[in-house]
Amino acid sequence: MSTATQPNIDAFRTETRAWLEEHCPESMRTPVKGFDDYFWGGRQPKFKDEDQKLWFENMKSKGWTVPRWPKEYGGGGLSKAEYKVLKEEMESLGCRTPLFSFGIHMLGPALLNFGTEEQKKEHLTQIANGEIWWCQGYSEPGAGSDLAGLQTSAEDKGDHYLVNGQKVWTSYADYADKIFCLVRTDKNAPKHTGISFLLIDMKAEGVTTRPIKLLSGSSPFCETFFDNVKVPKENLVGTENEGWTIAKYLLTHERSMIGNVAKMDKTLDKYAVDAIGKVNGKLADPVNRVETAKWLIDEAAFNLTLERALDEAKAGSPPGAKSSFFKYYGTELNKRRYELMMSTGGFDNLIWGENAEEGKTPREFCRTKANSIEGGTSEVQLNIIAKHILGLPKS
Amino acid sequence: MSTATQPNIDAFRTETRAWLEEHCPESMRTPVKGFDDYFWGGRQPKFKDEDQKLWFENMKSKGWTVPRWPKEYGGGGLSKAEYKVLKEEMESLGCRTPLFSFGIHMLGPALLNFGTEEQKKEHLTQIANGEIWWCQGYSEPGAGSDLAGLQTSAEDKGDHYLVNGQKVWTSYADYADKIFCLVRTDKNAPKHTGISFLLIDMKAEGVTTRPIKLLSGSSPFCETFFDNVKVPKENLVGTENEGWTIAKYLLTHERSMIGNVAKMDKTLDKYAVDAIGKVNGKLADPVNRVETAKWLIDEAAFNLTLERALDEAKAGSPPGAKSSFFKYYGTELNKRRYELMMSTGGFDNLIWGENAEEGKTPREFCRTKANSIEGGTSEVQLNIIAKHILGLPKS
Amino acid sequence: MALVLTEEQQMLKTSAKEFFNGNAPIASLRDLRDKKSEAGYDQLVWSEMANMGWTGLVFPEAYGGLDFGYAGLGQILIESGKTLTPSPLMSSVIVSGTMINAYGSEEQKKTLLAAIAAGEKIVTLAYEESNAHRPHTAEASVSNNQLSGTKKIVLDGHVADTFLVTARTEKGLGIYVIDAAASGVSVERHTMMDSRNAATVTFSDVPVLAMIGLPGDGEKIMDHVLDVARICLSAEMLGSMEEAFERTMNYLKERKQFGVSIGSFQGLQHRAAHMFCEIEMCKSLVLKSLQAIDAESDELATLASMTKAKVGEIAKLVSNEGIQMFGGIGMTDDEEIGFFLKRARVAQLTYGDYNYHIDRYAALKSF
Amino acid sequence: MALVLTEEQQMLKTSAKEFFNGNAPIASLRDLRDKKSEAGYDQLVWSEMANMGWTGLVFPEAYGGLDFGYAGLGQILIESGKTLTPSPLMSSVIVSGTMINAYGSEEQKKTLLAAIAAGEKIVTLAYEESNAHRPHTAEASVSNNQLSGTKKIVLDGHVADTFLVTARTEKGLGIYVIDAAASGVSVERHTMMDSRNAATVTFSDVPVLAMIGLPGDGEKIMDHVLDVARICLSAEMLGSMEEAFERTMNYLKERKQFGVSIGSFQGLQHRAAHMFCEIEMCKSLVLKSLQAIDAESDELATLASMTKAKVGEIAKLVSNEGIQMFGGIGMTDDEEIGFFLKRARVAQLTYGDYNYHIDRYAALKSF
Repeated sequence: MSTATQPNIDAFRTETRAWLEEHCPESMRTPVKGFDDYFWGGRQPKFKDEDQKLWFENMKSKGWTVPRWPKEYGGGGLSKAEYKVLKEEMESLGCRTPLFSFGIHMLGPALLNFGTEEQKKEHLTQIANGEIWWCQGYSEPGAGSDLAGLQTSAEDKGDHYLVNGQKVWTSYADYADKIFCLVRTDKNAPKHTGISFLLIDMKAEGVTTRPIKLLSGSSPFCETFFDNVKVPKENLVGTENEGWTIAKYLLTHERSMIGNVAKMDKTLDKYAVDAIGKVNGKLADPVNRVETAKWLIDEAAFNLTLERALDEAKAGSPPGAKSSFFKYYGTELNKRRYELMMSTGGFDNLIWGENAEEGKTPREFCRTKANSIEGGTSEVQLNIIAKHILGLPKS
Repeated sequence: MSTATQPNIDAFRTETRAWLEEHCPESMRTPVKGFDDYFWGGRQPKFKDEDQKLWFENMKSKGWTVPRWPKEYGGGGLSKAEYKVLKEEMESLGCRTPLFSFGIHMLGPALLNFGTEEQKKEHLTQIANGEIWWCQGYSEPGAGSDLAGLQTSAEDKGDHYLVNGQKVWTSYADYADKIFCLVRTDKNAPKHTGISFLLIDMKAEGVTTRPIKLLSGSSPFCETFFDNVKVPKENLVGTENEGWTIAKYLLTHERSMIGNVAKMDKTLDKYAVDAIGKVNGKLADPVNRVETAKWLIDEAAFNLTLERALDEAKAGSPPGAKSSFFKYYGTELNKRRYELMMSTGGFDNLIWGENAEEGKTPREFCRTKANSIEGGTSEVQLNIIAKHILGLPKS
Repeated sequence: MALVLTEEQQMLKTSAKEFFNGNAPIASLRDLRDKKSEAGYDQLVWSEMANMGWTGLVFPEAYGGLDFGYAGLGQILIESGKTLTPSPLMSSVIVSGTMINAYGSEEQKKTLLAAIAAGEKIVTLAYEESNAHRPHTAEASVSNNQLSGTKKIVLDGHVADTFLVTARTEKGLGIYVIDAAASGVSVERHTMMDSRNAATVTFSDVPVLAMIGLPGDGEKIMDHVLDVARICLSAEMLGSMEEAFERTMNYLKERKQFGVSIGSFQGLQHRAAHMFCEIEMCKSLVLKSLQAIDAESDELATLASMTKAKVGEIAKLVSNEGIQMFGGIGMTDDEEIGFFLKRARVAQLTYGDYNYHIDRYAALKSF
Repeated sequence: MALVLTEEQQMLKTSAKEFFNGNAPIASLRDLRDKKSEAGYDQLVWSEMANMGWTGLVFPEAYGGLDFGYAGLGQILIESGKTLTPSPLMSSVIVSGTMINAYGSEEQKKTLLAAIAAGEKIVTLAYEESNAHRPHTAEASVSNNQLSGTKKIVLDGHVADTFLVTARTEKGLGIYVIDAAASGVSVERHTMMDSRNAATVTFSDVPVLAMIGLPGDGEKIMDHVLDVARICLSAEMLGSMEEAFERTMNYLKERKQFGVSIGSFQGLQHRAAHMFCEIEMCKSLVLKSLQAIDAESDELATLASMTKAKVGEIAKLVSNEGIQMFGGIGMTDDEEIGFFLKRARVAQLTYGDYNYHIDRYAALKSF
């Protein structure tokens, strides 16, 4: 990769800004609102409008759908410093991300680290170009927190694996072209050592999906079933039976992405004042007032702690198991926020209606209950903190 | 034992009341205030005054220091119905309990169930007559919740045991004449099966005690040390190595006695109003107001639940593991009360001073922290509830 | 009174349990929801309930009732809470029936109460106007014997035959009887998060048929009737939390992770044991409060607020823990545990939430 | 400003840690208590602290200070919190010193502040009159330049050389300088539950030496100075909870029951992990707030209330869990964990407790 000196970086910034100014359509500089506003790529790409397409094509031509990937795989080949500049300039103009994809953030790193040259050439390029929509197949109904307890089997049939089993929580599996999966290739080995990392075409015979309806209504999640699916041997990533190494690598990557408490349009105190009103200058519901104050203080403390961790990282302190701590505290905080909003919002928040627009808050409330389950339950995070930060002995 | 018919019972009530009226001095009909007001018996009995002595002697003459015990062991030989009458009549006159003793409530039941005829004759009679002050030696520094993990050893030396080890939380061991102990008589057996129940004279050579000071100040608790103490073989109660059966019997007996939330002179809302005052008819501290309301509701719910359990028991439903539930909830409730009182009472409750009168509330507050430790920790109670009531599997 | 059920109450509880399990399990609620049932409840189940006398259970025999008492009715509610069965029992029988029985004229009892007791008419109280529970205020008013105003969260409002409507008068709150079919009544049905129904009802110069009590009696009447409703709803919520807890405990025993039942993890065991204790507290409060209705206790208001507050709090705890302990599967619509979460939130806000009753309790105790 | 310590602050923290561990461990506090020390703190330790410049750390060089900033002083407080070291740092340096530095006259700075900074004089603020924290009200008053009134919970009042005393004036609160040796001053020393000292001080027509600010400035001055004090005390409390937590974790690893370390029980592990997270929150709030003092931030009041509320709450949690997890041994006076419980309760009530600051925070945020 190139190393950039300061004058080079300044030049890069000027160029980049000029390029973005010229190539990013005005409508692509507004915040995304719904699922429609995201471009996901795939064999049958769906663009919402011409601007979206143009923006994607422009960025693709620079390799900037995946700015840090090497140019030979369709990437931008940017250095860390250049990438930082690109992000800053896009942010300052409000440019949308041109391509959303689990391929970029989840499969890509695995292939870059563990893939063969052929696999990188083929798959990374397709991801960079938005040609394949990938989905993820880790979880199984019988293996929740115990991810390594997975049972989907891939039997060695000489030139191919025969895959049988079921995956769950496969986001957008009903749209995706391909799935990257953890499968069991050795039933007799200890559970962490018989797992392999496999790429499977969703159009292959024997693959079916079924969308999952949640408490909160429809969801991007699916169940995905494999019934005697033949998968070519070359679709194995890394070494057979050593897929757990890849899984662990990706899970660490994933966990650090969650736990932020989303900023809302309205702070909780404003929400409460609007919904409940004041008496003598104080929120009319004294119990709610205390709970709201407590929540706001915790939110501020949490955001300061994120900031501190970032500053500590800059100063050279490794993040360690802190991602578990942010995951735990952040998701519990978000659940508390919605619990409070349900209490604050009163009767209006009880109306569910027939579509997600009408019952927005109660549906979001229901959805938050999964925050402390998905991506590792709160209990799993607490176990990790107890063992890896506090050094308490295994139970 | 005698069985009493209704006319007999009515006659017994009349007699009893008349006897009490005649034999209970006026000063023994007032509530006890401090440690001094209790008569504990012992080799060097200490009476506070003549009235206390007279009342004790009168009751002893009837065998009513232990009304339900057989007459041959110095008891009153009363039937269940007669005992109920005696209790009611004493309560209605406000008569004090004439003799306090761990011998009555803790050792007595063990001897009645597991003692030899000789042991009953000797020890029960001495207890009934207030001649021996007994203390209890179960806990050890290394064995808290894991009572059966005790290490104090009693080595078989033919005609005697040689006892070595240490007991802790032995209440009034510095006053007591004798101690009933759990000791290990077989080091190689599984931990529950090598335990025996032994009676040891505190004056024996090699027994020493040291009072324990608590957070809250001085306490009735002591540490008791055994250094090559010779204990005659006839002091073994029950069968050698089967002492755990006796311990379990006594512990069940003990646990059901605790968990009540003591009634206080002032309800918590009155305490808060007096300490904090009101603004616009409401407690001036809005946070405290909510906490106080929550506590009072929980207190009422707890007392109603005790009442319900009693009513259910009367209706034939067995109490089962419910004692654990009352122990857990009641002690946590009491801790919360004092935590609230510390918050409510403000600066005055910070003053500790030099004697227990001055710093009454903060000392009591400190003392409540032990509520959820002694008599089985809250964690142990929760384990029991999880396993024995909810049927959750062993961890 | 002993805090145990009488033999008759126990028998009633047993038959209610059998009835709801057999005729109205949670699958029925799902069905009503998915088929967008017009009534919002199973009318066959409702007429069966009427046939068994449950709609008239607490009313005098003179008006077709059985004079059996609220402690008995409470057992039916507990059992209906376990199956989350929707019906107009709360809106029509408990709220409107109790109000007319206690404060209605002889004429109103002979007609309206008798029809409620027979399950023939659905009568519902329309009183909330803001987003929070405010039973003592109304902007709605009556002039020239015609009522105007808008009422929110009117339970079963879209199927009601008659409304009891609060309106302000010069003397305070008044309660007016209004025919749902009268001109000027417009009903907007809302499906709530628990799949039950509440309506926004707008009255525009709607002729008043009669009053319950006199102008200015409204506050007193509302307090008493709502206290009964709070206790009865708490009974239903208790049933729901008992069932949700039992299902969660069963799941903890069945579900295996890392080669063992997740119920063997001490972290979950301690939380489960704590919940058990809290549910026991709720049971005692509910039973005591139900008995207090029958005993016409002076403590009714205090007990109602204590019970609704505590039960509301624990209903939230138990339904949240249910989802968390079920994990991913609990988040799916296919698994029934989520229905308890949704119902708990609606019930918790109905007739005053936790915050309202904590505040009211303190006020009743003068602090 | 980055939420990390500068190199200088880190060095100061390290030497403070060494100093307190070496010179003032908890055993010293026990000794002061058991020997009923007249001063209530170790005067040798105090003069060492002065020699190292800590008593003048935050003040201008012109008055003998080092101008180092409160974020640095906070590190000393954190470390002194770990050893529970009593000293007049809070009463004399942080409260009185800050007040005189910010609002005193040049004359007062040259004399009083310089003496405080040198550790030569102990000056303490006397302002509480009721049982709860009420910094804006005073019954004490001044007439003919003589002050009368009674002040409670005057920290280190029995060893103070000079009192700063709040009194009401026609224009609002005023703050008066009073010589402790003046006639009419009577001091009743109280030993508090944390073995530190506070006094009830009665002033009967005591001549006033001077004022800090003008009559009516008192509220503003008190707000600012107490906010600094709240943040600094929170730093000390943070140190205490870090130490109590670390001791508890060590005990969990050492103590064996049922043949295993009790730290292997998941029920305790989850509670420990939760506490860890809460302590991290406190660390961030304390550091941010300390930096805000130095930055003269507009958010000082909000940050002070947030920090004192949160730290107070978690100090209670951690000290309670400490005792519970230590079990029986934790209840004995021999074991030091109980000292943290007692200190937490005193610190939590000083300069406004959790309830006060939750309410104040909401008021500052206008809700």
